[in-house]
Amino acid sequence: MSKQPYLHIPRPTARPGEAPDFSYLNLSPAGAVERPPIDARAGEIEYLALGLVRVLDDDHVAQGPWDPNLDKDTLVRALRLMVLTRAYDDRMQRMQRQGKITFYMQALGEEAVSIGQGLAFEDGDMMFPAYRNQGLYIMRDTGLVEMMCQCLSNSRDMCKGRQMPIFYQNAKKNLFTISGNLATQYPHAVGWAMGAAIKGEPNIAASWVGDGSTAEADFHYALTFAAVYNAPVILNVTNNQWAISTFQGFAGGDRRPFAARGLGLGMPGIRVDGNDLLAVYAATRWAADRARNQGGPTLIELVTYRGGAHSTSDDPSRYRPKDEWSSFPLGDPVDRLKQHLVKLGHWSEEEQTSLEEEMKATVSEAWKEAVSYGTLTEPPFLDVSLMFEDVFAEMPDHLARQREKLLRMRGERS
Amino acid sequence: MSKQPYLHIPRPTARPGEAPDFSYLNLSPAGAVERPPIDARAGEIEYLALGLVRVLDDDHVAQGPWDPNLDKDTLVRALRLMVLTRAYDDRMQRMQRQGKITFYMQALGEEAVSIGQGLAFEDGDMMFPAYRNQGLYIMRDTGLVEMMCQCLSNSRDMCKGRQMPIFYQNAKKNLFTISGNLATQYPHAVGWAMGAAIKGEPNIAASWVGDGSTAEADFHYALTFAAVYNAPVILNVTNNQWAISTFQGFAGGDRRPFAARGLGLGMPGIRVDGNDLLAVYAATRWAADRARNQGGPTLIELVTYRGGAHSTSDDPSRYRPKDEWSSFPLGDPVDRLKQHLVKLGHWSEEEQTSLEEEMKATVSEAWKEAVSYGTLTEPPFLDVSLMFEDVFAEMPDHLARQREKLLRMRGERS
Amino acid sequence: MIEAIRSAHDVMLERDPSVVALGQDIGYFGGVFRCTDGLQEKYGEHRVIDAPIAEGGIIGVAIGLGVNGLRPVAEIQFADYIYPGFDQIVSELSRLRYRSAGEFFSPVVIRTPCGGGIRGGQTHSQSPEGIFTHISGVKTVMVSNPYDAKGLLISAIESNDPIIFFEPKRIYNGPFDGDPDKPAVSWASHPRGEVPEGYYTVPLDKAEIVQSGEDLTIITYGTIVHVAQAAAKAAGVSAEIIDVRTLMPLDIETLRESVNKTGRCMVAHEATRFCGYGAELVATVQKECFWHLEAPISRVTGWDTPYPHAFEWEYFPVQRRLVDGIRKLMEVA
Amino acid sequence: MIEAIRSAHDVMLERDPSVVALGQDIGYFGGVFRCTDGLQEKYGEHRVIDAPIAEGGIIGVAIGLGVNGLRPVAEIQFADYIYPGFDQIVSELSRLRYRSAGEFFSPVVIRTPCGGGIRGGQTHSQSPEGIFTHISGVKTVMVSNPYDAKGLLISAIESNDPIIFFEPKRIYNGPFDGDPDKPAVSWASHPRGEVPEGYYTVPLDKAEIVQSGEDLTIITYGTIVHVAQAAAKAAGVSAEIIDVRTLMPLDIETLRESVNKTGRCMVAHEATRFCGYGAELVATVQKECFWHLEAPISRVTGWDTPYPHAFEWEYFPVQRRLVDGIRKLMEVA
Ligand SMILES: Cc1ncc(C[n+]2csc(CCOP(=O)(O)OP(=O)(O)O)c2C)c(N)n1
Ligand SMILES: Cc1ncc(C[n+]2csc(CCOP(=O)(O)OP(=O)(O)O)c2C)c(N)n1
Ligand SMILES: [Mg+2]
Ligand SMILES: [Mg+2]
Repeated sequence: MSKQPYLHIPRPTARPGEAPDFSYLNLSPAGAVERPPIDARAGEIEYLALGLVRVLDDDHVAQGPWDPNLDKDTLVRALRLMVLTRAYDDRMQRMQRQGKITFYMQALGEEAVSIGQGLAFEDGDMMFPAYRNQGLYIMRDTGLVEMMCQCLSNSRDMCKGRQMPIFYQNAKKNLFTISGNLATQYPHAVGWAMGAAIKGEPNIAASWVGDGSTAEADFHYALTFAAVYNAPVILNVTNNQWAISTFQGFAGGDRRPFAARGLGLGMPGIRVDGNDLLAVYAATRWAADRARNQGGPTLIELVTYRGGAHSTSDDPSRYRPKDEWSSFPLGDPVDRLKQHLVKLGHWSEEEQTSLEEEMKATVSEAWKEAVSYGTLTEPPFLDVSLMFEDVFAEMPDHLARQREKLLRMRGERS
Repeated sequence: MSKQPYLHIPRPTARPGEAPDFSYLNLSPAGAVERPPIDARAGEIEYLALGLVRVLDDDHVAQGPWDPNLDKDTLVRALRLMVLTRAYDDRMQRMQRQGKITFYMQALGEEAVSIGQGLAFEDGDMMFPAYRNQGLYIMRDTGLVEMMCQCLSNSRDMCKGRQMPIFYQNAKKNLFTISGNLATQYPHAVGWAMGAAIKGEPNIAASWVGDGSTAEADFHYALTFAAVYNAPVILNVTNNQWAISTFQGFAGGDRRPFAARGLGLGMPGIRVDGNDLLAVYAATRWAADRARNQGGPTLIELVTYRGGAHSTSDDPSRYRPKDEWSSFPLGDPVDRLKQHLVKLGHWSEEEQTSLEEEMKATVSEAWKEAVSYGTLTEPPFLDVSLMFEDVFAEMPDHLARQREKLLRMRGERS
Repeated sequence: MIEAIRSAHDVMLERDPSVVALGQDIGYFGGVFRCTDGLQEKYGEHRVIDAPIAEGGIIGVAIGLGVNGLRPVAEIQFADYIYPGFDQIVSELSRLRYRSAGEFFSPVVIRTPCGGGIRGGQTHSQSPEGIFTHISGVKTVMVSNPYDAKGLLISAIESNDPIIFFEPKRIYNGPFDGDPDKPAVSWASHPRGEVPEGYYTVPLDKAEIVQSGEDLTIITYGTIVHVAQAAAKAAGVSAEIIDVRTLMPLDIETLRESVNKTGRCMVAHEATRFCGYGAELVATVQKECFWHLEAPISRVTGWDTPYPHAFEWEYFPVQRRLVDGIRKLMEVA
Repeated sequence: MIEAIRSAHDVMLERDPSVVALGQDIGYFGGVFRCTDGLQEKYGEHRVIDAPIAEGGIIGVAIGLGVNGLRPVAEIQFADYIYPGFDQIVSELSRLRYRSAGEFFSPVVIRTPCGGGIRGGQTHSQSPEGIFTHISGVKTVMVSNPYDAKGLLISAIESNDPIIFFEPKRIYNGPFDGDPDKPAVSWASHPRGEVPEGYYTVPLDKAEIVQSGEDLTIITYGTIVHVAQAAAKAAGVSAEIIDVRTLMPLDIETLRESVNKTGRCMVAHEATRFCGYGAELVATVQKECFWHLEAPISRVTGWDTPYPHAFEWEYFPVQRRLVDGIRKLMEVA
């Protein structure tokens, strides 16, 4: 016995007032990580969890075996969707500040996750998103107005007033309802995927959690069941370095990448540059193809950075350097894709400026329409008796009586 | 898309009526696995989780770098404790069959786990056992009579009648109370170890779960917290191949060893021949030394076989070949240690026979004494008012009233 | 009752290809209580699925199966082990339909053996129904006989609402009249012990008047239904005994009518008393029947302690305790 | 009330080196509600510990810390997120002392903000106290003002029993009289808003008569204490208002005396009604005070639905609903 007992407490590399320091991030150069065939054995591809799959190099040129060779239209579509997501976030964040909505969460800096991954799935694949995956709802055409109405809890709210802002759903487009409880959607995705396999249907499922949420039980359950039944599911960890005020080390991220969490169960992991849309797309596509061919589950870690506050209730300047994001070595996903398109000769700064204007206008227009359906304080309002519906498939007597009571008290029934 | 979607359901290699088949077990020869220094970096010793640390070879000779070089006295002590555990189990199992106790669980075939590991700890180290670790209670001198009285729920029951048989505790000897809920003790051990580190005390903690129990949330919590805080704790998985009727594949064991479960968190794992007392001791000692020197947690998988039924409520002939145990390639831990001692010239078959007789007699004697303190059906009984004590530190009014009521009804109070 | 539950599975697995069962040891082995015996062999390992030992995972995965159009019947091996799945039940299963305004739901049935009387000690004896009946969005059932068990389980599997389905393990093999000294009896001679072979249902929103009477009303469910019948007989009173069956939603009408008639009411259950389900029964009855009550509503329940192994029969609301309760209630002038 | 809670931590971290706090974001950041602001800086990162996002892990590890002689104060960021830790609370924390006949126990306090009224929607508004009060072996507290919050939290930390400590977040920054249209007020002018600096305790087994009265008794706790006071005033009745404070064990004497005096009783809480804590209050009071009751005991509570974002004030038992309830109760002849 020699060393003094001592409890290790993880510490981020920089706190407010200190210089940002991302030296802890293990980066591979673009193109450096091999791309195995989709039927490679799990034991042979552990390197995918430890390196960093990147396609775009520092000069914004696509490199190496993971280059998905997307055509111009797809690349431009991706850029448009990312810019739209950012414009939407920006507007909603400001609307919260103005008191029009009660709460908001941006995906600032993480847009390539939802858009890049979303593009890699088939329409029939079922998504179980986390709260920072608004991009998935946007790209599957949920409609900005519908999404805004949800945030407004107004007369057209898809949730009928029952959820806080940002907890969208879209059953028609195979987008599950978002939960306020972290990670609970993970086993749902595995169960859904098991169901598809039981029924012999070719669709796969995907779900997302944040780095911090990997500590929850549902993360473990999902990985275990996915591995045991070889379920056709993609489980994603959006590692944006922070979980409110705690950095990813509090979920064990400073010892081993999150992508490695399934290795002990024989589940392949891929660690991807989450701000490189091409890499995100390519890794997801690889995992999707694998899942569709009885290859089972894959855990994908998307290395990115939470550019904004955790939510409108948060103040990150209390716990991290103000300029941390601008030092993040993987940059800004929107900017990187734009630069790539420019490099390819498909795009210009002018086009970018007008795209941003266009998206801003689109969002503004949608907002105008959305508020015309009411806000929490301006009519038209949702019918209050909706409060008692959908607790069960049919309303039991006790709820009908409670509804009567409330309506009577409000003078809406005699 | 080529392959037909299909849900994989794990299947054991043999069912009743089929020939046992342990080809799935990945075995290293004795002495084959390297022994790293205790301060080796986690990333450099992943091989420990994948191989199989063995010391005793097929000729019962100790081999290789893990040989702990235990002296004769220690080896004989270990043998005595294993034989005693087996004799105790045998008697209690029969007493259950005769209706003297309501339930029992044997550790048949797994005795080297508790005894081999138990020998590797210091007295001040805190144990958080599972229900098949009776050997730990035996070796830390809980007293057979005390243990039997617990199983009998009699007037001397350490639990005051509150637990089913086998749920022992022994605070004085640093043995935690066993829970009926699987795996719940795992985070307790981590918390206890964190507490020791916070206080600057040199003791470490250890806990055990079965292969099947690794699927529980508490397994994940424990590994996560242990890794994040680098807690001085040893987390053990007793892989006895079965969890009631489901084989270890239903916990993901047919893809990767359980010892590998922490690798994705940067926690070293050691896979050990659980029926080789020398290997069990050596691996545990290595992990304990590491933990005591700020090396943090280790996950140890003990590969063994559940020789008996899951419990007295179980009938394994319904789900596994009757002769599976006798084909288990790692043999019987008692026999192997005996053979080793014989090989060393320290022991003989005659001594073994008389040891077995002696232990049987010891157990018989203890049983006679234990039943003299009553059984569930024979006095002396525990005072029924004990039912209302220890719910809280002091009895609140409502429990005092309930106690009064019961006693009044039983005519014990006026 | 085991055979009735097995039969309900069998009928539904046969009728509806979307029904799947999952749980620990329920597949090849047929369940530790044998409630799914032979069903994996009959329907295949994709319909009757052995699961990892992870209650939260079983329920979480069942939700996902349900969202994908299947009808999962999940077994939790003992009600005492349902707690690791509590978050998935409360935060997800019970809330999906509401929070998504009906776009999503998952018709999961969670079956689990509950209650004591089998020397299971504190971790194999609990009756946690009162925790679930407080959760909006999930229905809770506790059965008391084979006929109901099968009919209610079929209704539960067909329901589009999530349901927690409690099976008192003490009466798996026969009714229990609350006298532990008497020899065990089988279901054979019980009027509800006989179970029709095929498909039938028992409604999920109706209490059952097990026997009608004039002197007092005993409201109960599960094992205690049988204890109450024996106790009423022993006490020599004309008791109206109500088996609540579906605890949430509660069939208030049946309770109200009965207590308004008898003027006296005793509530009995095996679970601990404080904040147990009985508290809601009392609160409801006192509100609905206040002007008819001739005595305070009394409760006979398990004590507010864990279920102790040695004192099983001192803990359990045995016949004698119910008789005592009935006498006291009848004494009130 | 935030400052009161912070101060209770501060006092106890100072007095007793075995006290440690742990929870998500409570360390460097000082907690999302700032209840531990500055304490990590003052006492070090081994005393005020940031934890992974794993409620079950936090509670499980806290139990282990407690078994090793520490006094852990665990924060669950929102009561809505306590469910993943439910198994550790029910099966371990509450049962350790009992099952080991007193050889082991773990004096964990679990603090958690509860209740609605801050537009938190269904996952930041729940009041799950009724689930915990049913569990034998754990005590449950809900505070209603800064003075009590500090005194009760200190008592809880000193107690050798495990305690679930609910803090209604709506009144973190000031009392709330149940009229959402009025501007928010601070604690400054409230008689219990002032908190003494150092160590003091409030007992863990006594309800508090907040105001005495003659016409009826209102039994409540948490935020609704303030709503009840305003409602009684608005209804122009002389109400005796009881703040239960410690929900389990319940101070029955105080309730009995009051209701026997007034003859009328209303129970009010924010949680859903069915099988909520109010059911136990009703059941207890009807039993204890039956012969003095002039009207059925009524309950004013949250509805039996999840807490909807848009209808927050239709769900919440607002002043108007309590006034209505009081009037109806007084009308009964
Ligand atoms: C079960 C549960 N515990 C705690 C919270 C409170 N909470 C909301 S977001 C959050 C941080 C999540 O961090 P991470 O998983 O990294 O996701 P990110 O916000 O970075 O996208 C916490 C603790 C919650 N919503 N649910
Ligand atoms: C939380 C919980 N779930 C289920 C059970 C029922 N059960 C008791 S032992 C057991 C199997 C455990 O298998 P394993 O972990 O491999 O341990 P072993 O019995 O093989 O030693 C099960 C499912 C339980 N006791 N606790
Ligand atoms: Mg994050
Ligand atoms: Mg096992």
